[in-house]
Amino acid sequence: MFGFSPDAWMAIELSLRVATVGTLVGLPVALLAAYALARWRFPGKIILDGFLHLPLVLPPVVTGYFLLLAFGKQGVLGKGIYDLFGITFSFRWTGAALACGVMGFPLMLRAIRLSFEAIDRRLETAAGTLGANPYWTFLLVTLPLALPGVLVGAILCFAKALGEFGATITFVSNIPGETQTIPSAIYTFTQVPGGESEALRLSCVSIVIAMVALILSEVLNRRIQRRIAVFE
Amino acid sequence: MFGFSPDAWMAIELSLRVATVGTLVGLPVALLAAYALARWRFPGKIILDGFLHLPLVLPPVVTGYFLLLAFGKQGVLGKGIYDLFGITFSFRWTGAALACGVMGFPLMLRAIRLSFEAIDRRLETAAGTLGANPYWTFLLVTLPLALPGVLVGAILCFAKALGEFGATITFVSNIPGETQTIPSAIYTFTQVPGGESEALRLSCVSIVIAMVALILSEVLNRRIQRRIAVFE
Amino acid sequence: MKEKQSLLSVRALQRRPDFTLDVDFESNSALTALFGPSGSGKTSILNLIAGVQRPARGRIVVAGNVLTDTEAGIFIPMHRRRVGVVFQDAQLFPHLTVQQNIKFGQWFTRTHDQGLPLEVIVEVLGIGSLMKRRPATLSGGERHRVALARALLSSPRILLMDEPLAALDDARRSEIMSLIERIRDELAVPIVYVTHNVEEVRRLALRVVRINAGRVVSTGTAAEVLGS
Amino acid sequence: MKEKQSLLSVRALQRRPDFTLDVDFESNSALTALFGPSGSGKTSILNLIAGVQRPARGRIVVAGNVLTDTEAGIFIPMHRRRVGVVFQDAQLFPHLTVQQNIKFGQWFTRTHDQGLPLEVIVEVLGIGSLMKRRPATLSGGERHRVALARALLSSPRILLMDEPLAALDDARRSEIMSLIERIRDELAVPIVYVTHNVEEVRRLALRVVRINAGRVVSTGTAAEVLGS
Amino acid sequence: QKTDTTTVTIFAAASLKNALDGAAAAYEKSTGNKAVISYAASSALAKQIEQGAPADIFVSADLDWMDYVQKAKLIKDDTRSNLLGNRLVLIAPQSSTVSLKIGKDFRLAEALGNNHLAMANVKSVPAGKYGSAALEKLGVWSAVEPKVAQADNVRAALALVALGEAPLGIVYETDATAEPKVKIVDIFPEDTHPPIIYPVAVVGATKNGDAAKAFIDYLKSPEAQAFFTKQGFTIAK
Ligand SMILES: Nc1ncnc2c1ncn2[C@@H]1O[C@H](COP(=O)(O)OP(=O)(O)OP(=O)(O)O)[C@@H](O)[C@H]1O
Ligand SMILES: Nc1ncnc2c1ncn2[C@@H]1O[C@H](COP(=O)(O)OP(=O)(O)OP(=O)(O)O)[C@@H](O)[C@H]1O
Ligand code: MOO
Ligand SMILES: [Mg+2]
Ligand SMILES: [Mg+2]
Repeated sequence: MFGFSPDAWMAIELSLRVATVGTLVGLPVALLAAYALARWRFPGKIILDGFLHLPLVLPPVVTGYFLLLAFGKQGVLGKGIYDLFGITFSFRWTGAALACGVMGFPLMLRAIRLSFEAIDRRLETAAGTLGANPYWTFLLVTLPLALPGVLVGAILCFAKALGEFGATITFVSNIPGETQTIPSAIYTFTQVPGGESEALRLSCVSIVIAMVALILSEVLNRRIQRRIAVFE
Repeated sequence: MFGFSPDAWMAIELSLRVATVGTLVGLPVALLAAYALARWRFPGKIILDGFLHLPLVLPPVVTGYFLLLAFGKQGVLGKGIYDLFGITFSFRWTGAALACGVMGFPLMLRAIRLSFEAIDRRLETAAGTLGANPYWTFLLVTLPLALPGVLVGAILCFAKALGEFGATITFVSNIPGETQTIPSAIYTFTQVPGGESEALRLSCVSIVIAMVALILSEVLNRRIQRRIAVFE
Repeated sequence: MKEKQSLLSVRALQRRPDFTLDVDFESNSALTALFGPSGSGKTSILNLIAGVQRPARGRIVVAGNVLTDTEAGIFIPMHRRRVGVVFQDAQLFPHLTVQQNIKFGQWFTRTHDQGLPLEVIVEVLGIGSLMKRRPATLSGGERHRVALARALLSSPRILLMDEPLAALDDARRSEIMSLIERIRDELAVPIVYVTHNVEEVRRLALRVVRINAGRVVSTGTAAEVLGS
Repeated sequence: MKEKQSLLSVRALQRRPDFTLDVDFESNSALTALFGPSGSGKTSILNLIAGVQRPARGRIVVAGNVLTDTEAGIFIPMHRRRVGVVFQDAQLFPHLTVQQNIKFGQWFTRTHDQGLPLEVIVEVLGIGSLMKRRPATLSGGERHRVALARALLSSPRILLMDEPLAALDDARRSEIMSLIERIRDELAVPIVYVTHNVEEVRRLALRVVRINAGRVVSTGTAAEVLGS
Repeated sequence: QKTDTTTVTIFAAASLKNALDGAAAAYEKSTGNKAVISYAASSALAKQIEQGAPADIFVSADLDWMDYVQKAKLIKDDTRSNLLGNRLVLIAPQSSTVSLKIGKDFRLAEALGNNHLAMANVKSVPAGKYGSAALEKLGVWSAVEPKVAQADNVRAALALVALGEAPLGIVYETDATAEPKVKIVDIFPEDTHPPIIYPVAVVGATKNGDAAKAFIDYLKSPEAQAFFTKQGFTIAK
């Protein structure tokens, strides 16, 4: 179909999976971190904040190399997580999802945090006086009001995950069917004579996927906006 | 000083310049685009929206290649801009700034747009009844209220620009003193056996710069938040 | 576009899911009160006069200036109507100090034909000590007083006040009513005054338009409309 | 922590840049009115009782429950105080419908010991037709009525009402006052009622605490405090 | 032939893709085994092997990274051999009229004028290292060095010339012949730079030692070598 090779199809399927899993798994972490950074005061806050921006600041290959060191077979975290959950990252699609999630994380975090900070805290107070403890208040008031930001964060992370290449290829290499995402496949095509057209076709697939995600998010966003509009 | 080679110092100086210029030049464009996407309805809006996300979705090298096609010596836009403003991008630091700005643009755009969408539009109405035309309303009400988002957008773009590598090296290559930014220098080191320690030292410089920018933005943000807090 | 006719003439139809506003009234008085129960459409009428909203059909003329005329395709944008609106919920700019808030309108008026000087308004409203503060730190009543000052100082050609005194105590309310009387009698600025307070209507209104469920029920002097 | 003493006892000191609240009063009445001019500190007192804020020094006891005691280090968090607050500016949840807003408090009360059924409250407040709407589409007075319903339906142990009727017309105001009288007389829920309206004080308040510039000026029956 | 299929995982330098994909497909067909190839920069692959990547075979684009993994005792020394060779060429855009003969002190710097010479990174990418070594040996490096635009890899350098950004560039012959928008100005004599060699070896930690060895043997068969020579590679001795 569309004349893509089986390898290319695998890359497309994999990229979708990796971007989706990376985004969805990162989302709760981003929510927690964004809430902590927006609302709490604690020592080392600025350090944590800076740390969470690292994937943005460092060249992707460096991030990928750190991931390789930390989550590889011999890596401290890699071992620990394997012992605890039985998940291996090294040279698995899970590792690609981790890399993409990590690279998109700061974008998601920032968008969500921005929305948390923009919320009228008197509404949280009102929920409190009505008997909602902080958890319920978060769930019933803060989170719904921050939904536009959560959505933007998720879409940014998803898009970034679709395009992420440097960290992924450095961390989990470029194994067709296992860790070869669309960008890795594109890269491979650009490295040989005559590969440009195939690279371009694959780029178009990425664009289409991203467009669909974007349109979905816009539709959702419009609904949300209509709901929480203070005025119309 | 700190034992960096002259080349490394040049890269540091250049990265600072490139990230700053890329962010500052992109900012007004991002403001306009964010406002248009947040407030106006026009045909092709979703296409524009998708287009502006492309640098996120495409692998950086592909973006770099498109920049080369468009803004290179033979590129349509490159020629036009040279004729109009006398600016060349190809193999110049201006090209690196363009690449970094383009790569950071979607991040900046999204954060700003999110803030625009969160503004209570009744305040803009109030400004209108007091005689402020839409431009003044934007300047005196919308923009100040969106300042936290503008700040977040700028810092995201700046951080991304500090870390951007793929598009930059593809577009303007890696000329020490002219287009060799910190990430390009780091990348070079990671490609030679035993270059890790030097790569790490340069990474730390990026981290320090980003941390300083981040702390500045947090301080600024706290001031703004205090000003526009609806409740305290 | 000047027409010799009443000071204020409003004819408007606006449909909402559960509510239809369909009003037609004129007034030649310096202060016209819109009087009616909660949800009857008073704020909606002010929004139409201010140009915040566009009626489905209608025509709004103030002092001979056609502000809205759906048939003729006229709709003057709100920033060129020079209306001073006191919103029902204040709508102060949270990022500006009280002083910056009340001076906001002045930045856009070339002619400073405002009759009452800032000092007098600030004095009567009792907001002199709040000038450096930001809206977030004001009490409910203080916020409404600042909103009133902001509208009065914008050199308006018409004043639209939406329950401006509802949040205030009797003493302050009485003082401000005197101020409004002065504006009514000394300045050539027509006032549309929304209230559900009978006392305010009796004291201030030269003409009362009684609204109910989106329609004009009766118009006349306070005594005529309210009974005496 | 139960103490045999008055129904409501408030002693609190709170300093702000331009304003110091320093009050000490008790009341054994089912409805206590806080009466005073704009900016005198009424809302601040409610916030302290509700636990929205913590006083610099003070002790707040409701029906024998110590809610705040700075010396003893006691500060019950607001969600465990079971206070029903009618905020001065409504504070409805914009993402929820009117129905979801007024039922919000019920999700957190195990015991549905609320005396007045939802139907009665909705009926008296006249918000039955608004149930599916969102706050953004409500008029000013409608918003306040929904806020009132929300507080009444949260099964509170104490009701704190901040000018609940200021935005309403006389007819509606009178009906709601009857409702408040019923709550005052039939249910064992003490009410603290902020107002600057003399008529409301006379009709509702069994005890009046008069506030000025952050201090208690006098306490007593309506007749004692206001003169007759 | 075995009945159950074995999968051989090859970590190979990205520039080998076309040639290796063809050979691997033929190998799969003739043996029924599977060959999975991960293409990336030699540096990344070497470091991944160091971190326990599930590779059976490593094909590097130069000797340095193979030496690196060998020093770290990550490959089976006796399986290491040289697989392919390549040649280095000076290229110009197809429309260019430049004519240069590569030789001692040839006038490369003058031919460039104010423009740039596109090369792969001279410190890190093999093609760049070979190119700078050659120019050094020919005595023109110091004059040319300030005019060098170093790309991320050979393909990017090629693109710079193909798009007319740079009037001259140094790339592999394999890349130049396949790109219609450039032409070869001259070929660098072999004695001007270290031999261009793609070494291959079986990774020490492999669980498929035999299949891996068999695959390498297949790569050296005339049948496989036809794929390499078709792409312009030379067969290493
Ligand atoms: N955006 C909207 N969508 C649907 N209905 C609306 C909208 N805005 C207002 N309404 C309805 O229109 C009616 C009139 O509203 P309006 O704000 O004009 O009332 P009002 O007379 O100012 O009342 P109040 O004294 O309570 O402020 C109300 O019933 C209200 O519910
Ligand atoms: N965050 C704050 N910072 C500084 N001053 C404040 C702050 N909040 C309130 N105040 C001041 O405290 C005083 C009391 O405020 P409060 O809201 O309790 O008044 P109130 O009696 O409820 O008045 P109103 O009837 O106008 O609502 C006011 O003068 C107000 O300006
Ligand atoms: O940020 Mo990158 O340059 O996606 O690999
Ligand atoms: Mg109204
Ligand atoms: Mg108050």
